[in-house]
Amino acid sequence: MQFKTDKSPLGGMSNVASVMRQVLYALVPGIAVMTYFYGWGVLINIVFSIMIALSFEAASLWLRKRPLKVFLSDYSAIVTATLFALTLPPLVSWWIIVIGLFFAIVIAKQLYGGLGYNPFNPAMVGFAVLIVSFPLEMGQWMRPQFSDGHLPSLLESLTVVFNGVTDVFNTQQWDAMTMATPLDDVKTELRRGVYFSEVLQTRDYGFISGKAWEWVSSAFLLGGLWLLFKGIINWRIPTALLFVLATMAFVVGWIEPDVHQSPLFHLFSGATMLGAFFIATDPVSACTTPRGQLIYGASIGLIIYIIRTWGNYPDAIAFSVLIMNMSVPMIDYFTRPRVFGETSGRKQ
Amino acid sequence: MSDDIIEKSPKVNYQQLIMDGLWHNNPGLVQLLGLCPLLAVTGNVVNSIGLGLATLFTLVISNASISFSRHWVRKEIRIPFYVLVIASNVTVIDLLMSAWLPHLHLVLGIFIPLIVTNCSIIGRAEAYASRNAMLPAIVDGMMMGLGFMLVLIVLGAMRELIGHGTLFENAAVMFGDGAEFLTVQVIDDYKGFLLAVLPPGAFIGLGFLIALKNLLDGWLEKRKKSSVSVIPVAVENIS
Amino acid sequence: MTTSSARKLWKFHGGVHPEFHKDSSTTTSIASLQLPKRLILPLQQHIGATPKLLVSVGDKVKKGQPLTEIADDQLGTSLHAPSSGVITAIQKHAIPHISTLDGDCILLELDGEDDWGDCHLTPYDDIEQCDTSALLARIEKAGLVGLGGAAFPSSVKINSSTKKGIDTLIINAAECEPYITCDDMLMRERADEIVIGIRILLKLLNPKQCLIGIEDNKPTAIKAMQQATQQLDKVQVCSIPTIYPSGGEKQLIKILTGKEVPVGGIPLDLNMLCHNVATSYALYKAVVEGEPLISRVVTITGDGVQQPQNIEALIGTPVSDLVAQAGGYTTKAQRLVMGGPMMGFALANDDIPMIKASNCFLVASDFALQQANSPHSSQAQMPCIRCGKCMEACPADLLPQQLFWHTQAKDFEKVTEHKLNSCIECGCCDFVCPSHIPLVSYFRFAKSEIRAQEEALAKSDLARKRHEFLEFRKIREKQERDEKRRKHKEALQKKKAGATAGKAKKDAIQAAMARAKAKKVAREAEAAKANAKDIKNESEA
Amino acid sequence: MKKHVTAMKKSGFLLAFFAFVGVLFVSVSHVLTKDKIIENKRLLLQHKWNEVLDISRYSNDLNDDNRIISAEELDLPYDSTVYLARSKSGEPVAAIFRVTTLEGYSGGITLLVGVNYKDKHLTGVRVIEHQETPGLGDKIEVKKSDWILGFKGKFLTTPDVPSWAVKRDGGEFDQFTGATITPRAVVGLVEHVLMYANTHLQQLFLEAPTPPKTSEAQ
Amino acid sequence: MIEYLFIIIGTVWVNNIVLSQFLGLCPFMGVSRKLETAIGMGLATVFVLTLSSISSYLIHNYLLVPYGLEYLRTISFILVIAGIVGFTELVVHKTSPLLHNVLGIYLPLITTNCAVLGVALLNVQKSHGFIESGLYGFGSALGFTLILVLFAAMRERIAASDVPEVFQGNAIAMITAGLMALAFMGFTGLIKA
Amino acid sequence: MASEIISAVLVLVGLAGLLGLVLGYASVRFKVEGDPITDQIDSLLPQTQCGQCSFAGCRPYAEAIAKGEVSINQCPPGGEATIQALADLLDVEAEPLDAELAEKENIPTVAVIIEDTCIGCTLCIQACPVDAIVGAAKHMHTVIASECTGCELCLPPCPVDCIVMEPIKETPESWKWPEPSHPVTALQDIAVSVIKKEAA
Ligand SMILES: Cc1cc2nc3c(=O)[nH]c(=O)nc-3n(C[C@H](O)[C@H](O)[C@H](O)COP(=O)(O)O)c2cc1C
Ligand SMILES: Cc1cc2nc3c(=O)[nH]c(=O)nc-3n(C[C@H](O)[C@H](O)[C@H](O)COP(=O)(O)O)c2cc1C
Ligand SMILES: Cc1cc2nc3c(=O)[nH]c(=O)nc-3n(C[C@H](O)[C@H](O)[C@H](O)COP(=O)(O)O)c2cc1C
Ligand SMILES: Cc1cc2nc3c(=O)[nH]c(=O)nc-3n(C[C@H](O)[C@H](O)[C@H](O)CO)c2cc1C
Ligand code: SF4
Ligand code: SF4
Ligand code: SF4
Ligand code: SF4
Ligand code: FES
Repeated sequence: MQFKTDKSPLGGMSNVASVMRQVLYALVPGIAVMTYFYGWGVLINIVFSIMIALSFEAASLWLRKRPLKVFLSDYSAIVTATLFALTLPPLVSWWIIVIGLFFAIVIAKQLYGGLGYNPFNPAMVGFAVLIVSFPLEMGQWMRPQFSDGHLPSLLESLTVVFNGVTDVFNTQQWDAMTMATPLDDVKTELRRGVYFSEVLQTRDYGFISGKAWEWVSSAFLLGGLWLLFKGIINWRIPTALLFVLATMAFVVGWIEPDVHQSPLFHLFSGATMLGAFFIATDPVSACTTPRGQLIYGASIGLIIYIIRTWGNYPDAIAFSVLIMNMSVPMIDYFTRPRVFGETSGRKQ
Repeated sequence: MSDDIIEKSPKVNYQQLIMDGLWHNNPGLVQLLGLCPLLAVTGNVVNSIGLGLATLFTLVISNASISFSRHWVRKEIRIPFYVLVIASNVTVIDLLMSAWLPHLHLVLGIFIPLIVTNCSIIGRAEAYASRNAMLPAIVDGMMMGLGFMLVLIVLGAMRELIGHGTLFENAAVMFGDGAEFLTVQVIDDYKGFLLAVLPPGAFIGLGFLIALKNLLDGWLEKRKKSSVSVIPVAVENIS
Repeated sequence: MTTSSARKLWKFHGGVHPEFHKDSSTTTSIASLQLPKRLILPLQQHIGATPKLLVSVGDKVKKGQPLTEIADDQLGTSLHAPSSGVITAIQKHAIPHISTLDGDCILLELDGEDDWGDCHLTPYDDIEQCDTSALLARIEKAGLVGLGGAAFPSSVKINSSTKKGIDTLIINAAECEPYITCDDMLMRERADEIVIGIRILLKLLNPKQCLIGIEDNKPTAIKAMQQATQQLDKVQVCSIPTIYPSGGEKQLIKILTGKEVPVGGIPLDLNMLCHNVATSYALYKAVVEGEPLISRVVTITGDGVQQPQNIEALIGTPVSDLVAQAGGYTTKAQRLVMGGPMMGFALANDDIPMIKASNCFLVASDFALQQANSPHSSQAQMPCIRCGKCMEACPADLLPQQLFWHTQAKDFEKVTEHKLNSCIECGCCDFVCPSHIPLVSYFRFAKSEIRAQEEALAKSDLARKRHEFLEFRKIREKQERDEKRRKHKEALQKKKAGATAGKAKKDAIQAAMARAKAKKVAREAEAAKANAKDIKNESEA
Repeated sequence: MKKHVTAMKKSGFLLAFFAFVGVLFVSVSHVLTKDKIIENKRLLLQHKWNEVLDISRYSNDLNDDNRIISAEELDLPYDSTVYLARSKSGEPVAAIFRVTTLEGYSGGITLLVGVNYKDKHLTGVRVIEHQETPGLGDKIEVKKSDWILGFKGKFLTTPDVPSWAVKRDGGEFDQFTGATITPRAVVGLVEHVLMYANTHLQQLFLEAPTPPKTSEAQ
Repeated sequence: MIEYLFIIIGTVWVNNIVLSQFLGLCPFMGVSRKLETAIGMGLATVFVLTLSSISSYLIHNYLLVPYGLEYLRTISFILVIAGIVGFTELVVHKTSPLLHNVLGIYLPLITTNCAVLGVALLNVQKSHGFIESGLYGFGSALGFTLILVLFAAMRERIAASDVPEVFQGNAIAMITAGLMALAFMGFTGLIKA
Repeated sequence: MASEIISAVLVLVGLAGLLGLVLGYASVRFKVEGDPITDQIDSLLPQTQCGQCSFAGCRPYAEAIAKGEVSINQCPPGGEATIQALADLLDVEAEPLDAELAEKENIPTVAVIIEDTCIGCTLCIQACPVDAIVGAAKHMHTVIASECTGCELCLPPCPVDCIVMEPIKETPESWKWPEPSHPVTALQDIAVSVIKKEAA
């Protein structure tokens, strides 16, 4: 009797897809809270991004003569698109999304060989390109719904995204509806000599940070914990990142009180939680050795704090992640763990 | 030592020299030499032309002088000697530019003195001029210079177009105040795409240019092969 | 001293918990196989030198008769005829080897009499009375090899251990791999015999302690072993947590003693010896019953056979006969694997013999293997997403994802730096990889590539040395020749000079000079002629 | 040792010789272009001054008639230069301040601020150097937006009128959408210069000029 | 003291000589195919760059300025650099064959590394003092080494990637450098001057 | 004006002269004999000594490479692997094997002497660069397979053509684990097979 010995690649649904799907599930609470505060713009960003990302992915795969179905159904482009969309201000113009995703999917991912090969985090490349090129468009966020912001209806939102703001609102209305993000705003105010505690008293702020942001961040934290529980990500990167960020904020705040943001403010503003649990943990572009992951997470936390405090960019997740991405091969190389049976340094 | 061999060989293949400089061994796309100015000043076409010309002159003159004096130079002072020749040329060009094209001189900044270390020049000096007679050395310098300038201009145009939607902005800087008409607003009401004129844009742009060259080479190769095997007549016509 | 909970246990990093599927083959007791018609005996059953044949085609052999032997200074063991019969051929035949290449085999047609003739070894009834050297000689003569894995010649292991002396004897009864139950059944049914085997080892090696490691999913076996070892002070039966690969010798040692076998080392470096239970049973048989290693217990299992079970079968039995004994194939039989789903390898057909190292034949459907997440199933391979799951599972603390990356890039220098040779090929990484990358296959590829490179390097070094020596020799020979000629000439001259003496000597010299001159002229003339000829030829051409 | 000496001699001599030839060329071209280059530098500066103060309004050479005001005196991070423009008759016409603030979004912003002598109104303001974000803060360049032109003619009536601020802070100057910091810094600096000029301008014209300096052309 | 620290931070991170000043790109692209060679090149550059910024400072301030010969800057700097490099190479070659194995082949390349001349010229342009010049050179070289080594490690990783054919080799390396430059833009504004 | 030029010339000529002195001194003082790089190159070559590189054996070729006289792609027995190793060592771009030389398939072979035909002329012994052939004059010769490098140099001298090259056989012991198919190519195969199926 004859038996098969080959490993034919047919059949069997890949599990990479299920890993990616879990990430998407974990994002749901955050997306829901964001939509609640910022309205349709959030969902439009996500849906449109996913469509564009899949188109770019399909086009590049086709050009590279790679199987479309296998790679389109691995959900990785969808995860990239969703994370990318979450970093965009709601109601940003459609062409900005397209440019960002071109850099994310085509340049940062497919040029390196697609899934698994990209050294840089695609979503963050997309975002960084945009913030560098279109700081104006990327810096204006909606005012969250109950700090007397009027949230545009679905139709209004679609018009703004695809036709431009001026078709729906006049400049004054628009200016009233938008604001800099809390991280940006606090930084501006601190620079003017306003104390941090005073800034927190103004209308757009809640208990520890921006009125909407503290809830959004909590929702992402929840999703992140679920990912941890499911074993999709491990604890090292997020823990090291959050710990170093908070410690830095604590130490600097202790040296110069009230002219810096508080540790809690840092943790619950901007994309900190999203970054710690969903972005810095992108397995493909992060460190892969245990010690390397600690170094990687901690360095990201440190760079975030440095840029937020002394640099130009109000939120620094993207740049910190990218900077550490480029150190990954180096770190991985020098943090190879002790192999079973190697005499440990302790014993000598 | 291989000096004499080449010296004696009667014919220099000028056609090959030309193709090497412009395409096959292009300093910017293939040898990857002289990258600093290539990336730093190609924010727009005008700067590209300015630096391209300066480099071209330097290459020709230094190739000529090095070829001329190649027999007297001892091995251990080879590099200082090249450097001396090139640096003198560059300084002269620097002075002339700052006298006659002050605006351009200002924009190009330290990248004019840095032509001295433009690796492609020393590279040519060592690899070609120091082993060949004057004439081929000059042709080589010219072609390498032209090839380099070509890349500078293409990259400059690409970045300016994508970054600002214009071409020949600041033409006045180079050609004098009358030349403003040269500036073309290619895309009206263009928002601008800053990345293209920032450092990352320079690298990525050059990356795409290199890829484009690879693509073209691939096509040419294929064409050549298929035409050779399928229609030999056509080959005769081409050559 | 048999309490199993008394001992502190350690943990090794990683490991996995696959579905074990051990129940189906433990419902019936160990069956013994009817004599097959024909045995296929591969000459080479394990690493080591090619053995020397003692028989030839047409020979009638008795049961237990040695068929091959190995030179004293070489690694290996002898092979014995598992039953009596006639040797019909010595030729290439399919063997259970990953390469699926054929190997040299002795084909033995059995006469069905199972006649020992005078080949039975003397049984030693009372092992306590035996002297050590006799025991050692017996182990060597009986062709014993380790039955737990690599089939490494036991005599070598035991000999080197007696020389160095050991503290701890480890008996590996973990049987951690899914589906396999041969050790389990052996312990349930023949614990006393196993313990006699262990006592032989104790006598030979006199260690301070002996630890028997059994996974806690085999309570019956644990009980049986505890019962059987009650009398022995030094021996302790340890129930260890069920986790694959607790049976890997390095892992087992870590679990039981907390010590790690150094990289590239062997247990002996820690003054330990590790043997499998089946090996000690074989030891019992060899010493007490005088039977060389001609049979073993093997598990036939999987959803591809009708009645999964353990069979005590002769070495060389074709798999088809084993399966027939197990009730034949079911319709699900799609793949045949020797060994378990984690470490075994796929075979192309069942006309392949079982060998000393065969502990299990798994006949399974693709579906079952896929459920077991075995590398032998066919699942789409995706690129590595560097999730690190493999790293978390690796019992050798390696970074399989990096090893894989560099293997793909064929950067074997980096692969070596990442300590590929510490990989025990356990397959844990394959098992957890969400991208279904056959990592172990990549690692085996890298290992054989590195080995090939080393061999090529050694060969080129050798070639260089030989070439250099050749050049040297040529020069020396030329010198010697010149020297000889000169001496010869001198001697001649001396002789002449001696003979004529006096003024004749002068003449002689002059004459010689004249001769030389004449010769020179002649030579020059000749050269000129040749030259002219050359020129002429050339101009003609 | 002998070998050293000959090798040294040869290399030294050769290099020196080549250096001689090279430097000869360079020096000659230096001599030929020297004056032109200095002239260019002067023109370049003049071009800049002309943007904030019409050249027809004064006739002295500002290169020779300027003062350095120390950082402390003006309460700015760096020393500033003030160029004093006089009519043909030597009458004070206006002063041009070259001042730098570090209040910009990403560092220093250097301005030329022209202040009329008589009524202390602004004859013009231009940005010479800045590192503000392209696309946001760089609208202070005259190339990108005519915002900076809006200063011309403005003056400081009473020191504490709130109109010297961007609209967001209740003043009369526009900010740019999404960028308040940069305009805030520019407005603040101009106001600062005007306040200083209000009180010190007269005295500045009386002091002796600082010796001419040329390094600024860099 | 703190301003010296700022010079180092500034040259390494904010105004990285390769990624934002565009100097030293040829060795950056050329010697980054393997990690070990990159490290060697980095070390050699640190040595030469520091030494040459100091000596060009001395030449400028004690030879050129007193005689009003600033226009000979380029020539004299490059001569000195070439000299230092040549001399170092000869010495290292003789005294430490091991070190020569590591650094030797990179040393001649450094002459044509425009970072070395660039830094010397920038020192003059920014009118740095003696210590500042040395630190500026050292910091720049450090920045160069850091980026070079990171880049080499990345290229080794990319070498095993499934990069589309036309982008293999230099094209993808350029794009990677571009993305690195993008990442480094995150540091803009860190040091305000 | 003249004085300006003179001072410029003096300063620079002085500088250059000094430099020349120093370099001239150093070039003699620190002169190095021998070249360790040759050894490194030689150790990468396959030592087949076949001369296909047009040099008399591997070492001369290594010397030539070290001097920069020839390119690194001239050794067919070494194949791509050797070229890659040389490229790494010398930090140059790897180039494909020289087209003219690349024709021969690179399967490892050994020489085998057909013993019945051999007349024992010893010519092959003299030709073999690694002394892999043993035998005395007028006696049949044999090749020691483990020493033979497969260079084929013994073929031409044999007057009775009794030496043949045989590919080294693969046994289970010498068997090399094959490289698992690349995931992407594997996936490409699916795509192709799917397309084919659809077409059919
Ligand atoms: C090359 C080689 C040499 C070995 N030498 C010895 C030895 O001298 N003494 C010994 O006790 N075991 C020796 N071993 C046996 C190993 O310790 C080990 O028990 C055997 O390889 C089976 O292990 P496994 O089934 O876990 O793979 C050797 C193994 C190999 C592969
Ligand atoms: C991953 C792995 C799992 C193993 N599992 C077992 C096992 O369950 N039982 C066993 O006896 N040997 C197992 N072995 C083999 C042992 O490592 C070792 O070779 C054996 O116990 C030595 O005994 P022997 O010489 O008597 O065969 C395993 C080896 C490896 C590499
Ligand atoms: C990347 C980035 C760059 C910025 N650059 C500038 C700038 O150069 N000048 C400026 O005034 N504001 C700049 N801003 C905006 C400020 O951070 C801040 O949001 C703004 O000054 C507040 O304006 P608003 O009052 O209109 O909300 C930048 C913001 C971002 C995110
Ligand atoms: C835990 C986790 C986090 C991820 N984070 C990102 C991310 O930050 N950016 C991104 O583009 N893709 C992310 N992905 C998706 C996927 O890894 C990514 O598209 C690959 O980089 C593509 O090769 C993530 C996937 C997982 C499982
Ligand atoms: S488990 Fe598989 S996908 Fe994950 S890192 Fe390991 S090899 Fe890569
Ligand atoms: S097969 Fe090797 S790499 Fe994989 S888990 Fe086992 S020991 Fe680790
Ligand atoms: S071709 Fe290769 S193997 Fe043959 S002699 Fe030359 S270097 Fe040696
Ligand atoms: S036996 Fe022939 S083929 Fe083999 S090494 Fe000697 S000469 Fe070469
Ligand atoms: S041009 Fe700058 S290093 Fe080559």
